[in-house]
Formats: sequence, structure tokens, C-alpha cells
Amino acid sequence: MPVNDQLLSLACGLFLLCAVGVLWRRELTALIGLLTLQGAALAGIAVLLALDDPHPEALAVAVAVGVLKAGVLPWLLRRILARVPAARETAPLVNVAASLLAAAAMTLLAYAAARPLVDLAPAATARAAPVGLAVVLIGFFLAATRRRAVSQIVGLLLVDNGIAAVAFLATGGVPLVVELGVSADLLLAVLVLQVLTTRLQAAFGDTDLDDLRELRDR
Amino acid sequence: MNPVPTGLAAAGVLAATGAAVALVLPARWRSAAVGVATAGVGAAGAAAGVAAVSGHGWRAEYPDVLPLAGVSLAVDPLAGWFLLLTGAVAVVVGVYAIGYAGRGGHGPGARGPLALLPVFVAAMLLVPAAADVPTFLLAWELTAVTSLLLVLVEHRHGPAVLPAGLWYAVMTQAGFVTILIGLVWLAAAAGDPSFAAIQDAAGGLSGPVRGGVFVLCVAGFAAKAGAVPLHPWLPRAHAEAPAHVSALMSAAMVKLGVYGIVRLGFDLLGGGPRWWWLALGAVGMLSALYGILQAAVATDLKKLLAFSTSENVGLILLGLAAAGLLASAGQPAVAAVALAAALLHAANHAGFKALLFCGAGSVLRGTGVRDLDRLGGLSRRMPATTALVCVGALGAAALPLGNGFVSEWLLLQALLHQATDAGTLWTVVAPVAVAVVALTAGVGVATFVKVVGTGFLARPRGEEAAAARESPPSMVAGMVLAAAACCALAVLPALAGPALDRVTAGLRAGPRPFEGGAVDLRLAGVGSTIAPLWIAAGVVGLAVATAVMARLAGRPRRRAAAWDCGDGPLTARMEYTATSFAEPLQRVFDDVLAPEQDVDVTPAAESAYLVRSVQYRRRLPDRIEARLYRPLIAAVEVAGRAARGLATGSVHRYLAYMLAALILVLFAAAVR
Amino acid sequence: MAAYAVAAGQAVLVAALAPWLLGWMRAVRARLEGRAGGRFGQPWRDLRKQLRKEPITPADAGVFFVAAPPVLMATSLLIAGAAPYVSTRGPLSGVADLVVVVGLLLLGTVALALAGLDTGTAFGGMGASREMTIAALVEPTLLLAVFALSTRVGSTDLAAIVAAGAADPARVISPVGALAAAALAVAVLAESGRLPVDNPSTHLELTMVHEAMVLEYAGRDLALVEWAAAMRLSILLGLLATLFLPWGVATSLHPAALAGATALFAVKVFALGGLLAAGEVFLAKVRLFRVPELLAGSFVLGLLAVLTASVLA
Amino acid sequence: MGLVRRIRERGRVAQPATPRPEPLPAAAGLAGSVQVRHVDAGSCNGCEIEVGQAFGPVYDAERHGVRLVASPRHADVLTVTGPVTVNMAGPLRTTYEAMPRPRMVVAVGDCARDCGMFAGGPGVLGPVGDVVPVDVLVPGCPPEPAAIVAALRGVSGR
Repeated sequence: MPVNDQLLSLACGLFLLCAVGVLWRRELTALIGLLTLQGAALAGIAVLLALDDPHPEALAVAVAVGVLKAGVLPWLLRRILARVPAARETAPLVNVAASLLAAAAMTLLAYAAARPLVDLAPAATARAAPVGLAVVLIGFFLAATRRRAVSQIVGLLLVDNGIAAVAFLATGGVPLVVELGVSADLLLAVLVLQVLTTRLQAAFGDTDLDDLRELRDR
Repeated sequence: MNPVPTGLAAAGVLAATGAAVALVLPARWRSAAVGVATAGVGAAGAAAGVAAVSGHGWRAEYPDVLPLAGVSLAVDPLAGWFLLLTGAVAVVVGVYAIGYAGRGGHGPGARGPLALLPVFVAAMLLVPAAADVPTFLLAWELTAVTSLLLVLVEHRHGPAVLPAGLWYAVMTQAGFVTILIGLVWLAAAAGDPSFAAIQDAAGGLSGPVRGGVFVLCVAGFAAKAGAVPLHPWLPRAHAEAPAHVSALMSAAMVKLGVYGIVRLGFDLLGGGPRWWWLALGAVGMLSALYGILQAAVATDLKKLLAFSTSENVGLILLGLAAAGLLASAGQPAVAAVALAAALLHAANHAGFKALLFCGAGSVLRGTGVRDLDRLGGLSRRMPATTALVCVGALGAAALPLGNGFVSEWLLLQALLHQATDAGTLWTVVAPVAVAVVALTAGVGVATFVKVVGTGFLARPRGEEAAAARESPPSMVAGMVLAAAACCALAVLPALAGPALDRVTAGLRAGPRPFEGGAVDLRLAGVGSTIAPLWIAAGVVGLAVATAVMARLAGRPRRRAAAWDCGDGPLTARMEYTATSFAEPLQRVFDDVLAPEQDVDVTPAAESAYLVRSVQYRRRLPDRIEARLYRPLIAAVEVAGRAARGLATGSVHRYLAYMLAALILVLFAAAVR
Repeated sequence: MAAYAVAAGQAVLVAALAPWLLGWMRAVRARLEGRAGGRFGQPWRDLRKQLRKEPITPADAGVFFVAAPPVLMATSLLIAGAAPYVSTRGPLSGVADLVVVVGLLLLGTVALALAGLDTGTAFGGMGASREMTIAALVEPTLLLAVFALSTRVGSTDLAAIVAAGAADPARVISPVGALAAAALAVAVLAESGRLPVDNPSTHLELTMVHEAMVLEYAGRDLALVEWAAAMRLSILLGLLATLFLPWGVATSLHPAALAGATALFAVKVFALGGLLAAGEVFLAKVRLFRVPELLAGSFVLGLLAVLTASVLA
Repeated sequence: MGLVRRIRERGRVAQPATPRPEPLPAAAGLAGSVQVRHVDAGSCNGCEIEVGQAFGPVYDAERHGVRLVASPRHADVLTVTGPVTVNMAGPLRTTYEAMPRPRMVVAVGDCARDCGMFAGGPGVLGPVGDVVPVDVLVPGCPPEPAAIVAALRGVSGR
């Protein structure tokens, strides 16, 4: 196996492990740390793919992705966290052990489901595409089962990272405009959630999103 | 002279004699005579089985025995394996029953129950020997009816016996109906009810017919085998039946369900598409996990053993599913290993479960209780039973030195063998199956540590256990036979290698699973070897050597009261009970088991902070039963109430119904 | 014949090394905690003394209590002799199977758990119950790691796996190897009763797992139990070392190769032990009911290792 | 990480060891390894604080082969503090009985020797020597950790 492929599979493994780690840990700071690492792994994947087929645009996308995912977004999340005292995911809707087993099941599902995709383009890069799919599923799962607003943002970011990874691996790169557009959307979402979290904290003294039910008209 | 028909004929004659003798002899001699006869039936059947697995085939037609269909018998290596297994269990149970049923002629020692015992065994021997659909169905139904009557033997002794019998009757008859429909459909489609003809014609049948037959029959067979979710009769019937009947049912009769699946799936239909085996594997994994989790938290000894039966049947079904899946993925060598694992595990389970149910019977007889929370201290009072149960528990826990280990090792070898060209499905299913087998094995170990540790060791937890008596010699002798079989299977499984080779070869499942080897079990398709004899010799030898050397180095041993933290002697109430032992596991699997717990704290009169007593109650309802069967039973009750409008009690009306039905049938025939 | 001598030599080596390893790990820990700590040889002195002291059987205990220490010791010795720590040319091919090794370890655990229940004390039962719970939950992780390792060679035979790894180092340093190593490492912590699953140096009965089972043992019984426990740690660390750092394991029976392999084995195990001891300074014991989370995590790692193995195959 | 820095800055806090004391002939069978079980037979807990210090990082009895254990079955030496009260006499005796032979008793503190200021008090039975045979006495009210360590070193011989 060429060195490049080895590095690529290493980056993909790290990418998936970070997602599993996000389910495993309860401390919100650790979550953000893992997200940063995952962003770096994603950027690594992008760089490796760009080096495979030297193209200035692809390299630019890779660098932009790295700055955004491993730099800007984690920084924003840390700022949110600084204002919110609850630093742990104390009681997720699904307990951690069950979440991890669910993650295992989703990984298996992703692997089985992505098989046709892999057969379509039997390159080394496409073989790793199920990793991205698994991360998308784990991200959704995280967003659906965690109470803290920050965990849910992290979940959404995982989904985005997963989509980006699938796109990179399956097609060898996303058009610059699409990727940047999606990322801008996401940036906006994070900023809105940041405001929301702060308000939530001010109103309820907590950032449990289940409290939002209280706002409903009866 | 061919030993197979001789053995079978001897079994038939002995069964008839035994039944007749039971009806004639006075109570004093009855159990001994019937026990010997039953053991004889078993020995004859086992001899026929041994002959069959060592290469003696046999087939015969008796067209005049039954009107219309006749009886057709044939014994091939597969049938021989199950004959051997059933016969061996019957030998153990026959010897055991001499003492167990010899209690002044009531309960299991009464005329009827004793007369039924050899008949039940003979019926079970007839099932694998059947060579056409009518004979098979006849033998199957005979087995079901005799076992049902035997389950009901102690119905005057406990209120739970009748409901248990009802559950068993309904489930086994429902299962019989699905098997009947399936096999008749298959025979109709093949044009001939004989197994040989079906085998020839099965390849040409359409996919939906084959699939439909497989689903119908496997549902019936799985119900008989006690696979989850068709298991609710099992913990009830096994717990409430007399111990020797439980042993026969759990060790032998349940295996007939496995036999049915093997016969149908691998022989008659000759393999099938992937979805058959995926479904079977899912049932197997569910049975294994759910069975062992329920066993882990059960405190009723016989109920625990019954759930463990579900678990082991699950593992066997998983092995069969793996064999089918691998065969359909073009991996015949590994498929043969998986099939051999399933068959060997069936034999191993027969050995240790017969032993354990007999042991449970001895405990029940010696103490009068089967609740582990009230047992304990039996290792002093019932040393022989304790030692024998330990042999069985070692096998059931699938630990090295026990017989269950070898077959679970084989199963794991088949599952671990990552065949790269077996397809995505296998890559995804195999790790899940390995994890399920591993978790099952782990929880199984905890379960049987609980059985031995809280049931037999330390101090008695109730006065019944404190007054325990050892069983009579014939019961111990029966258990010794079973234990000897377990030890043989544990240490020298290679002896079964040629037989298993012949069985798999007969099923055209693939090449021989084993490479020769007198002591090692060497796998042909997978590059692994196990040497149970060396493992056993190593552990025992090193343990003895260590003990001797340590003794030579040190001082003599002293016996003293257990360390009580300086505060008075320890009482039995301070011991861990079976419930407390299983509590951590119960908490870990809270979401699966959903126990109902109450804690009542009664404060003292002086202050709310001083506690006078704490009461803890726990109930573990069977969730699958509650979710699946309760609604079904409720629906049936509603339908029954509605149907009562049809039955007014008027004879004229009933006759009119019959007339209407007859006209309807004739009309349908005429139109067609 | 030479192969049997190698097996016996390995058993003696592990038995001799195990107390030293314990002493070394205690010393590392003491150093990091600012203490002076005992000498490396202290566990050996403890064992020598305990072997000479009087064993005591509780009044209500039976044969299980007396038999458990030799059985535990026997399983440890057998694994130590059979596993390819020094040479892949072991004579015990039907014993040196990864699944058999897992089973033998479990057999030792069961012997001790039954002994704990046999004493009839509350702590004995408590320790047995907890130990069996953990042992049951560790099994899936262990076997998935076995799965990932055996995929590459198509056999669960330890010697074959190690020989293949020693021949082709690139296979070992791969995502599969890393994931399987991580999964196995967590399982090893749980099996050998180290932090964060169990605290080997606790004096508080309510937090004990392994210690609670052996509270009744005295004299040579205790010596055997502690020696065997130390050996199990060496065995497990040795397995990690030989499976994931297989270099230097002798593939022949040449004396020089064997001597080099022995020295290298000791170095590897002590390095891993030092790492473990240093890591433990930073860890606290987790609650018993958080242990399933830890094991579920390592289970996922094992599963990923298996999947990666089949993807990259 | 903060802990790493703390470890690097703090280094070793253990005091340097004094020369090896004369070993007790009665303790020759222990051969440099002593496991200690502690019983508070009714002390004011002053001695407990000092015993705790003796096993702490500064005095660090572990470097002399002395370790605290969780069960008398594991112990060679019983350390006892305080005058023996009526209620603790029985547990003290059982603890001693529960220890495997050879076994020794180290009485720590003046109260353990002669009941100290509690002598003649209601509920006080007498000094430790009245209940179990005492091999070594550590005087002081409370004794210094160094004295306790020295006494234990005499037993361990290291």
C-alpha cells in the first residue's frame, strides 16, 4: 500500500474515532477538543486528496476547511461554553453505553449500505467513504439524544463533517462554492445557537433544550 | 446382521414391556423395573445411533402398519447422531428415575407416569428414524402427547403445574400445526411424502414454496426447541415437570426441534437463500442473549436451567445459521465447521443439561426447595450431588475443562474465520455474532458461578437447606453416568470427530470439518487446533503440583471462624444471595430486563431517621411474553367470547353447523 | 523436547518476573507521587514470607476455598508456558490458542469467585459478584480483538499470529493494529483489576473488587493468589507486547535467539508496566456502574478494528 | 496538564531515611516484609493521625517493607492504639485470633501502654497488654511518626 493511502486510512480512522469519542465523553470541553481534532483529520483527508491530484483550487478548499473546522468553529463553541456554567452532559436521553452500542450498529449499517458506492468506484479513497456515512449517523444520533445545547451543536457539526468527508472521498473533492456555501450556513447556525444558548441560560439558568417546551402556548 | 434395526426393535420391545410392567407391578418394584426398562430403551437406541454414525445405513417400509400411509423408517448418520444423543440421555434418566420415582408410588412413581416414561423415550427415538412425512408427524405428535402428560404428573402438588401444562399444550400443538402444514405442503409440491422423493424434487420447487415451507416448519421446530420468542412454555414446563422429565425434555426432546431444522434445511431442501439463515441467525442470537440474561437473574433453579436451555438452543441455531449462510456464500469448508459445532453443542448440551436437571431434582428432593436464595451449604450435606452439579456447571459455563467449551470454541472458529470472499453480509454479521456469543458466554459463566456459589457453597440460607439429605445411590449413579459422558466429551471430543465427519458428509454440507488427530481437534477448513486433553492435564497437573509444593514449603492449615470484622459471628443473612449476586448484572441490563422493584422503608416510632426495617421486593416479568403474548391471549379471549354466540347449547343447532360445513366442502369440491 | 523446555522456561520466567514487575510498577507510582516507595524486590519478600505463614480456612468454607489458589496458579502457569512470549516454536499448539487463553483466564477468575462465595462472608460474595459482572462484560471486547487479530492470518493460533507479525511489521503498525491494541488494552485493565476499573491498593472494602474476594486468604494461600494475580498482569501485558510489538520473538530454538528474546520480552513488559503505572497516577477509579461505559467504548474500538480489517483486506 | 507540572516541581517529598535499626530477633521469620492491620481500641484518635502520617509520603514506611492491609488475615503485625475499652476488648481479641501465625502486636501510644489519662475511667478495661500479648511498645502521647516508623522498622528489619 502506498504511503499516501496509509496516511489516508489513518486520517479516516482518526475521523471516525473522534466521532465515537464524542459519544463516549461527557465533558463538553472534551467534546470540543475532539471536534477540533476531527476537523484537523478532515482537513488532512482533503489535503491528501488534493496532493494526489495537484490542483490549486482543491488545496485552497482543504486549507479553508481546516481553518473553519479546526479553528473558527471550535473557537466559537468555546466562547459559548465560557458563558454557560454546566460543563457536563449529565443525563443524556440514551445512556452512554447504549449510545456506544448504537454507534457500533450504525457503523455496521453504514458499512453495509455504502457497499454499492464502494463497488462503483473501487479506489482506495472510496473504500473509506462508509466512514463519512457513519459519522453522519453518529452526529444525528448525538443531536437527537443529548440535552445540552452545546452537545447538539457538536452533533450538527459532526453531521456536516461527515457529509464533507463522504463528498471528498467519493468524488475526490467538492466544488469550492458548494463547500464554502454549506460552511457559511453552518457558521450562521452556530452563531444563532450561540445567541439562543445565552438567552436560554439567562431565562432558565440552564441550557437543557428540553426546557424550551416551557415556552409553548398552552 | 445390521445393528441398527436390531437396536430399534429392541428399543420398541423394551418400551412396550416397560409400559406393561409399570401397569402390572406393585409400587415397591415399579420404579426399579421401569427405570431399568427405560435405560434399556435408551441403550438400544444409542447402540443403533452408534452403528448409524459409524456407517451402517438402514431403511425399511411397513405399508401395513398404518392405514393409508404406512410407516417408513430410515437411519442415516444425521438420524444416528440424534438417536445416540436421545438414547444416552434416556439411559441417564432411566437409572436416575429408579430412585427419583421410587417414593411410595405417588406423583412420578404412580402407574400412569411410569408407564409413559419408556413410551416417551421410544417416541423420541422414532422421530429421527422417520423417513416420510406421515411417520414423522406421527412420531412428533406421540412425543408431544406423552411429554405433555408427563409434565402434568405433579398437578396435585403445585398450583403452577396446570398453567404450565396449558402453555405447553397450546404452544406445542400450534407448532405441530405449522409443521403439519409446512410438511404437507412440501410433500404435495414434491408429489410424494417420502423424504427421499422430497429430497430429489426439492431442487425444482419454486422459491416461494421453499421459503414458505421453511418458515412454517422452522417456526414449529423453533417452538419445540424453545427458541425466543417462542419460549414461554419452556421455563414453565421445565420448572414444573418432575426432574427426570425435565431432563428428558430439555436434554433430548428440545434437540428434536434442532433435528427438524437440520433435516429440513440442509437435507430435504438442500440449503437455501441468505434470508433464511439470516432470520434463523437472528432468532438464535436473540435466544442466546435473552435466555442467558433471564437465567442470570433467575433465582428458581429449574427456571434458570430452562432459560439456559433457550440460550444453548440459540447458540445451536446460530451455528446452523452460520453454516447455511457460509454454504450459500460458497464457503463449504467453514460451513462444515459451523454445522459440526452446532451438532457437537447439541450433544454437549444434552450431557450437561441432563446432569444439571437431575442435580436440581436431587436438590429439590433433598431440601424441598428450588429457590437459590434459600439454598446454600449443600457441599457438606450433599457432597456427591454438589460435585456432580459442578461438572455440569463447568460444561454449561463453557469454561475450559468443561464440555461446552469445545463446541463454543468450534462455533467461534467458524464465525471468526473472516472469509474475504464471503461477501459484505458476512463481514457485517460475523462480528455481531461473535460479540453475541462472547457476551452469552461471559454472562453464562456468571450465571453458573451463581448456581454453584450461592446454591451449594458456604452456609445454608434457610432451614430446609440446613436439613438437606443426600440422594439415594441410584439417583447419584444416574448423574455419575451423565457426568462421565460430559467428561469424555470435554477431554476427548476428537472421538466424536469421525461421526461428525460422516454426518456432515451425509448432508452434502461440505468437506469433512476435521483433520484426523486422536487427541487434538484439528480443523480442516480453518487453521486452528485445540487439545482439550492437554489443557485439562495441564491445569489439573499444575494445580496439584502447586498445592503439593506450597504445602511442603509451609505450615499446617488452621480452621477458624470467618473474619467477621470483630463483631460477633456471621449469620446466613449476611451472605450474598443469588438475587444480590445477580444485582449488578441486572442493573447493567436494566433496559433489557425491566425489573419491577419496590423498596419499603419502615422508620422507627421514635424518629423518621431511624430505620426499623427495609423490605426489598423484585419481580422480573418476562418482557417478551408480556409484550407479545398478553395481547395475543387477550385477542383470543375476545374472539372466544364473540364465538360463544354461536354455541347456544342446542343440539339441533350444532348438527345444523355440521350439515352446513359438509355442504360447503362438497360445494367447493364440485366447483373445482 | 527442546520446545517443552522452552515452555517450562517461559513459565518460570513469567513466574519470576511477575513480582519484580509489581515492584517496579509500585516504584514508578511512588516516584510520581513524591514518595520514596519500596524496593523492586519487595513483592518477592512479601511472597516468601507469606508462603511460610500459616493458611487459615474459614469455618464454613469447603474444598473450593482451598482449591482456588492452586487452580488460579495453574491456569496462569499454563498460559505463561504456552503463549509465544519468547519463541513461536511452542509445543502446546492446541493450548496456545487465543480463545483458549481467554477461557483459561476466565477459569482462574471463576475459581477465585467461587472461593469468595465459599467463605460465606458478605465481602467475598460482593467481590465475586462484581468480578463476574466485569468478566462477563469484558468478553465481547476480548473476542472482537481476537477476531481483528486472527483475520490477518486466518487462525486464532497465537504462534501463527505472532510469527506473521514478526515477519511483516507493517501489518502490526496499521489502523487495525492500533484499534485492536486500544480495545485490548482496556480489556487488559479490566481483566487484571487495574485502575480505572479496580483499585489494587484500596483498603476500603466497599470499593473493592478483586481484593474483596481474597480478604479471607492467609499464609501460603494468599501468597499463591497474589503471585498468580501478579502473573496474570505479566501475562496480559506480555500478550499486548508480543501481539503488537512482536519484534525479537525467536522463531527458532537457537540459544542466542532465545536469550535475546527473553531479554527483549522483559524489557517490553517492564516498559508497558511502567507506562501503566505512570498512567494510573492520573486516573481515579470509576464507579462500578460506569465500567460498562468504558467497556462499551472498547467494544466499539474492537468492532472498528474488525471492520477496518475487512475493509483493508 | 497541571498534574504533570506539579509532579515535576514537587519532586520527592519523603524525608531521607535514617540508618537501619537493630532488627528484633522475634521478627526474623518475617524477613523484611511486614503487613500491618490497625485497630483503634478506644483512643482519642491522636495516635491515629500519627499512624496515618507514618504511612504518608513524608515518613513513607513503605520503603522499609511495611504496608497497611485491609484484613487481619493478610497481616503479620497488629498495631493497637488507645486504652482498651470494654466494648473493644472482644473485637481486639478476635482480630488477633484472626491473624495467621507468626503474628506480633505493636502497641502505639502511652494509652496503649498504661491507659494514660484515661486510666480508671468508666468503660476502660485496661492497657493493650491485658488483652493481647504485646511485642513492641511505642511510647508518646501521641508518639511521633518517626518513632512509629522506627518501631515498625525494628519488626521488618529494614
